[in-house]
Amino acid sequence: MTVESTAARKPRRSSKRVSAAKKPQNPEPQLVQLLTPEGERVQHPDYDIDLSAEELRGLYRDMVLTRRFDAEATALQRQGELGLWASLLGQEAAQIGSGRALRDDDYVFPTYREHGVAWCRGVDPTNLLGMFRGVNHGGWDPTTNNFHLYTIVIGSQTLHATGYAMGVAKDGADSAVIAYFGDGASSQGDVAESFTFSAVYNAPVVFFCQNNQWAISEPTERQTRVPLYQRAQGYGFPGIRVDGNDVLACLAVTRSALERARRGEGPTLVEAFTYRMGAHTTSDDPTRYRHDEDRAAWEAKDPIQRLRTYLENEGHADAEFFTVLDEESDVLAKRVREAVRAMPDPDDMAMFDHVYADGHALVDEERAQFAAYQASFAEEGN
Amino acid sequence: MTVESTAARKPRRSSKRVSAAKKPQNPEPQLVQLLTPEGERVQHPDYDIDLSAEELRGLYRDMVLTRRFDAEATALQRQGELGLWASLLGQEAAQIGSGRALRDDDYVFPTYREHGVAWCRGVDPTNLLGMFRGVNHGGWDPTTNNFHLYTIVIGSQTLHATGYAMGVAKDGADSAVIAYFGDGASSQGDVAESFTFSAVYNAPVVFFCQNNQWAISEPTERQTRVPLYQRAQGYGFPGIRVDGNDVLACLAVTRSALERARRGEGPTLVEAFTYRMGAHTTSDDPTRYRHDEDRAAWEAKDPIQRLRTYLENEGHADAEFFTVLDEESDVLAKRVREAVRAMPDPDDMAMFDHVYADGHALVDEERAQFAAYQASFAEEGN
Amino acid sequence: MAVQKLPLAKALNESLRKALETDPKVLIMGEDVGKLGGVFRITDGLQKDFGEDRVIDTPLAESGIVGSAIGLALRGYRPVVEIQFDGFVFPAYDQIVTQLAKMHARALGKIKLPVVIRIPYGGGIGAVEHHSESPEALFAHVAGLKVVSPSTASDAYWMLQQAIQSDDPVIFFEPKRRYWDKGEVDTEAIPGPLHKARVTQAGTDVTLAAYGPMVKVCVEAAAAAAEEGKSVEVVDLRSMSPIDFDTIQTSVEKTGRLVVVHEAPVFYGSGAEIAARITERCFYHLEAPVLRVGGFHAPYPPARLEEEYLPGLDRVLDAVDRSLAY
Amino acid sequence: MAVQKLPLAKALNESLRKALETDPKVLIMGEDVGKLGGVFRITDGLQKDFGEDRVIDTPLAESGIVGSAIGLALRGYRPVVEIQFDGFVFPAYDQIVTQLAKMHARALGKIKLPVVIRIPYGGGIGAVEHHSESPEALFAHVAGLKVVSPSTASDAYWMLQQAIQSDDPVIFFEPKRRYWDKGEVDTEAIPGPLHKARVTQAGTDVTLAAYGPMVKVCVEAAAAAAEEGKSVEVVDLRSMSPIDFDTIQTSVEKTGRLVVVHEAPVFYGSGAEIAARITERCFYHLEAPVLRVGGFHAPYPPARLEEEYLPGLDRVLDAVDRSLAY
Ligand SMILES: Cc1ncc(C[n+]2csc(CCOP(=O)(O)OP(=O)(O)O)c2C)c(N)n1
Ligand SMILES: Cc1ncc(C[n+]2csc(CCOP(=O)(O)OP(=O)(O)O)c2C)c(N)n1
Ligand SMILES: [Mg+2]
Ligand SMILES: [Mg+2]
Repeated sequence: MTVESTAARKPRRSSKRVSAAKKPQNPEPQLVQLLTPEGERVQHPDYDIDLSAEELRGLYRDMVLTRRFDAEATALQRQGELGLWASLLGQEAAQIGSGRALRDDDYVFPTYREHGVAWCRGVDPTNLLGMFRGVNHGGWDPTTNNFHLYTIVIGSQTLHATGYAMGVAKDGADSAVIAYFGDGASSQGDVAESFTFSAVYNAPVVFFCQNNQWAISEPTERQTRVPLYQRAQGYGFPGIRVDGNDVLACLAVTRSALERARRGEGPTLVEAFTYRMGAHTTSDDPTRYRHDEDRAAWEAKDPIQRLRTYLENEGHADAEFFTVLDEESDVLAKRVREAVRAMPDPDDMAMFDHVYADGHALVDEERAQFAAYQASFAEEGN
Repeated sequence: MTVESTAARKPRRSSKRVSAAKKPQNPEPQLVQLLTPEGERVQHPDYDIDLSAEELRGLYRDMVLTRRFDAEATALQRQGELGLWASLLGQEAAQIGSGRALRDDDYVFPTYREHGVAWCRGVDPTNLLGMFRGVNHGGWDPTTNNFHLYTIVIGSQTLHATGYAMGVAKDGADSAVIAYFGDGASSQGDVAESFTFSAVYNAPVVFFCQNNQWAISEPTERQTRVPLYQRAQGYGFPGIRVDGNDVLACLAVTRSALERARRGEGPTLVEAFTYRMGAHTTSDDPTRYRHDEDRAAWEAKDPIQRLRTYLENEGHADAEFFTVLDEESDVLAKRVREAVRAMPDPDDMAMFDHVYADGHALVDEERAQFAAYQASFAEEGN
Repeated sequence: MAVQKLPLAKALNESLRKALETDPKVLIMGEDVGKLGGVFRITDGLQKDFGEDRVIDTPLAESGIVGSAIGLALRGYRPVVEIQFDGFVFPAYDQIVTQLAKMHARALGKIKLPVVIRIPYGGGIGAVEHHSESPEALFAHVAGLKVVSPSTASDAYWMLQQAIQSDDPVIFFEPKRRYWDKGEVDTEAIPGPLHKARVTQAGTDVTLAAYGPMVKVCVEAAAAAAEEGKSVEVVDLRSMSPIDFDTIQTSVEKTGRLVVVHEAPVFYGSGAEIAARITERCFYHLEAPVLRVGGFHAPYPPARLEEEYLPGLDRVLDAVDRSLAY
Repeated sequence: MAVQKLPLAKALNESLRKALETDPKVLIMGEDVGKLGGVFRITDGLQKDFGEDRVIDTPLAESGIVGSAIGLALRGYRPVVEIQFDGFVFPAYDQIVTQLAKMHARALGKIKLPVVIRIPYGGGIGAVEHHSESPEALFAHVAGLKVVSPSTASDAYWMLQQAIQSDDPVIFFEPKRRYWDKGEVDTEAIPGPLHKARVTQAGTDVTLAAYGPMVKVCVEAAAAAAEEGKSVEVVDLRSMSPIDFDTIQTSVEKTGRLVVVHEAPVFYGSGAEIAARITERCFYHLEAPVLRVGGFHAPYPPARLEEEYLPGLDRVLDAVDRSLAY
């Protein structure tokens, strides 16, 4: 089954509230694109989207605030407030586009870089910083926003997503599940097994691969010799490559994949083709392994700039909108900064908490011993 | 890249020493077949083979002797001489066809069922029985016949084969490597990782999947919803499905894949579509999960019978050939029976041998302690 | 009738049946658990009665099985996973150690992982490689997991019930060579705590501590020793994480001597943990060092050697004698 | 110049360089080991000098890395595999335990598996989850593997040479928080045996046994104790499988007291094995039970808690005092 034939089944909405695409000019036919790097709306035979000016401004706002939050986090790491930060710079469209395609009852399994998706889910950005500051391993309740904790071991979460989706299907719900992973992760056996399980059980899950072309220092050629979206076909479900810097295309393609899942047609692999503009994390030094030219070429494809051009050209946003948004960004940054600085260290005893739900004799014993040991210093006045 | 385009590059040999195919009549276009269940030679646009009568008789002999050996092993298990046996009944063509495509310098990584391939490699059949009798975990030197030990943990050996093939390429040799695995194994993450590694490093390895349609009690639908040969494409190398009960097609397709590997064009996945005629092992009871009708349908596709029909129809073998072969079978069976019965139990102390190549203080200590402990009974006259 | 005499395997089967009946969220997952009923028939008849939706034949991929079970648990299910043999749990080890064990803590308690992983373990059935191992220490070392093993049909029934009811991940090691041993099961009993050891046999001279398949050997050893006038106490540990050190301590304070017996290799095995901790707790009570009887530091040998490899009656008695000789 | 003062990380780098120079069959494999030189720069410059064919960036799949390394070893190569962090070794655990460890024995000695798996391990660097673990016991329990860990730059250099030369699979645990500690390395020395412990510091009252990152802490503890008039002997074990019990025994026969220190959780950790065996060997010499200082039975905590979690000077001294109090 090809992607195209599947997508074709999707009812097409013909009314365009916002300006229709000017002319098709997709340089790579495999790549779904609705907004060119130059900010021009183009059409795709199988995917379209129909958004109000307000919705478009909303996507723009999401991307800008996410980027600003991300930059602030990077700065906080430089200032020593965080131990580490994994920036999403350049991947805002992939994350906001896919994140905004989700319904509240859908469930998200992120990697460690999905700050934009977290934003869409309503997770307070400061909560994301706890693990990078070293005060916890995950600072939010996954069930509140249906947004699972960040998973660090590469690829593991794709199986959790698959199992969760199997559960959704068992429940007879029409929710969908989305699993994020990277181009590097595509090599992990767990990801392959999640393809097998989801296909065999026809689980309502969307595999969203952000191919940012790097796994730390390794280019995608170290993981595959064909485009990653093609991986899905051999497992019996569609794969589709979308311009990961085009928020409209990411939204449209993810929405279509989610609808497919809801209809009981099983998994889809979406490969969002994008670029990691920054270092892998703040610990990384990309000058050792990649050239500045690549980065420069991708700067021209910036996801935020192209939507801004479009908004401005079409008159969907006025100067005030951008000014207000700048202020809003500053407020967000300030709030995050202050919240992180105020974030208390956990209590020493916290390491004994939640090791088990039903308790464990040894943990109790060790907690008591450690408390007594700590207390002995207090007594000595140390 | 499709299988067809690759195969087409192979120089075609036009001289047919033996009868040419009569008429193309392949029921399933995806399935490479050169000899129908009725024993008729058919042509395939991309694969052909050109064998002398002697070679054809050789393949027939291999299959018959393998089957006889296998039957004898099953009998020996029933008689209590073996703890377990994994019969290859029905898979003789897949194993002899692929096994006879190999050169001496090629290297084989089998599962636990490749008795026919072992036969082709010149491994003494009685050596295969040691592990099933419980006297060792592998009774042959893998380097003598370039035939690795049986691997029981499903799928693991596909990675060993990949690594070995990477080594072959590093050495600049034009040998190839073949990894056997089953339809069930196709779900293991290790198999997927071996696809990734072999594709990325362009390793000269052929993945030979015997899809016998069952993984113990689970039909192939529990592992995949599309034919398994298609799995390869998403990893960037060709996959091809061959009639696994057609020894000529298995030989032709494997040979072509091996040549591709030798030419430095990387891995190929061959799916030999066949049927496990017996139980999974002698411990298994297939009546619990599958119907006799299926088996009956596959009996009509028997790999040995179809070649016999062809040999007889074409006059490539006379009655004497079959009589002599029957006698040879009896001799083989007798030799195996006697060898197994004579197979000594290992020495008690053998369990301490070869745990390490360079020794280990604890093993030495435990060996000495156990020897002293054993000796204490001798002293007591126990 | 509440009290039945059942083989251990059947007790497990009945326990799974009860769990499926009682809680619609309980699922059975694994290779061949459906029509075949598992290679040991522990899930026999369950798919027939509860359907493919609750008793699920999985693809042949252990990481996938445990990983998807985690996802199902996050969705509110209580998966009971079968690993076909001890030696095949390792492809799932990463999911067990890095995800299943740690996710509750990672989420600061906000999510629970009620997943049971059943593993038939141990030797003595004449099997080929990878079918006879005892990897319990590799799980007990990992915080976040609980590790138990029943030795009787009754414990098999009840401990599995309790494991399924537990909100923590439990690695449930089944003594496969005792599957066919019969014992009385009272399905209306009120079971004791899951992680409490039991004094199976009272004695005064030496304590034998064991779990799973070795309990029977120890009980037999106690009987043999009794004939020689030695009074041996046998403690069935039942749980390898947590370990009920109090019960062992009480016994050792009485006997002054302890021998720990397990099939797993001695080196870094559970006997080491017990020896270390009991020595600390009972330093002034011990008349002899804690001795350990177990597997050698070697791969589990081919079947024709397993009788020598496995700790049997004689090796246990030898250790009892050595302990008493101090 | 044969004697240089090098950071431990650089000593490893030099050792790998030497191995690549000396033996054309030596290969380096792992994630980011090429241009980046590894996240800790242990392989810095090696790909540049020895080429992509010998220093191999691999796909992001640890099972694949170890599994293909096994295949390369079967072809006659000597792969030195880098696992990026301790917590990421588990996807490879199956290949390590069921294949790498057992294949030599399975083949009755006919094939050899000279594979080294380098794992930066332990905490103290303020990292996120899975980057600070000490899983050595999970390997040492497995027959067929050797497990070592250097504590100094010199040992790093020489033990890695020896591990690569060994025909057995060696799990080589690198104390990542000591990577930047400098020490003298004599590249022309004749090293002692790989699996022999070393008395780092002589003493008479208590023995401290440790390895890898905790040796430094123990040496500091010995110095602090000396100020209080306590004479502490420190044994650097260097090898966790095999363990050089003779050296520990000799020390304990002198001091009568032993404290084992490691970062890994105490429960089922290497301290348990050492306590059990040394108690057996030195039953009449021990004035106090063997005490253990190590990690708690909890997942490695977030960075802001690691100072409390990790056994530091005070906890070691506390154990020394408790031992002496017997
Ligand atoms: C199993 C495992 N191995 C190694 C790592 C170390 N590591 C963290 S991120 C990363 C690269 C991931 O690349 P990709 O999947 O492309 O995601 P990206 O970071 O580009 O978003 C690696 C190797 C890990 N976290 N888990
Ligand atoms: C990792 C692992 N899991 C489970 C098993 C138990 N097991 C042995 S054979 C088998 C089925 C294999 O099916 P398939 O790959 O189709 O090969 P076939 O037996 O049909 O030749 C299973 C589940 C195993 N050997 N290894
Ligand atoms: Mg990436
Ligand atoms: Mg099969």
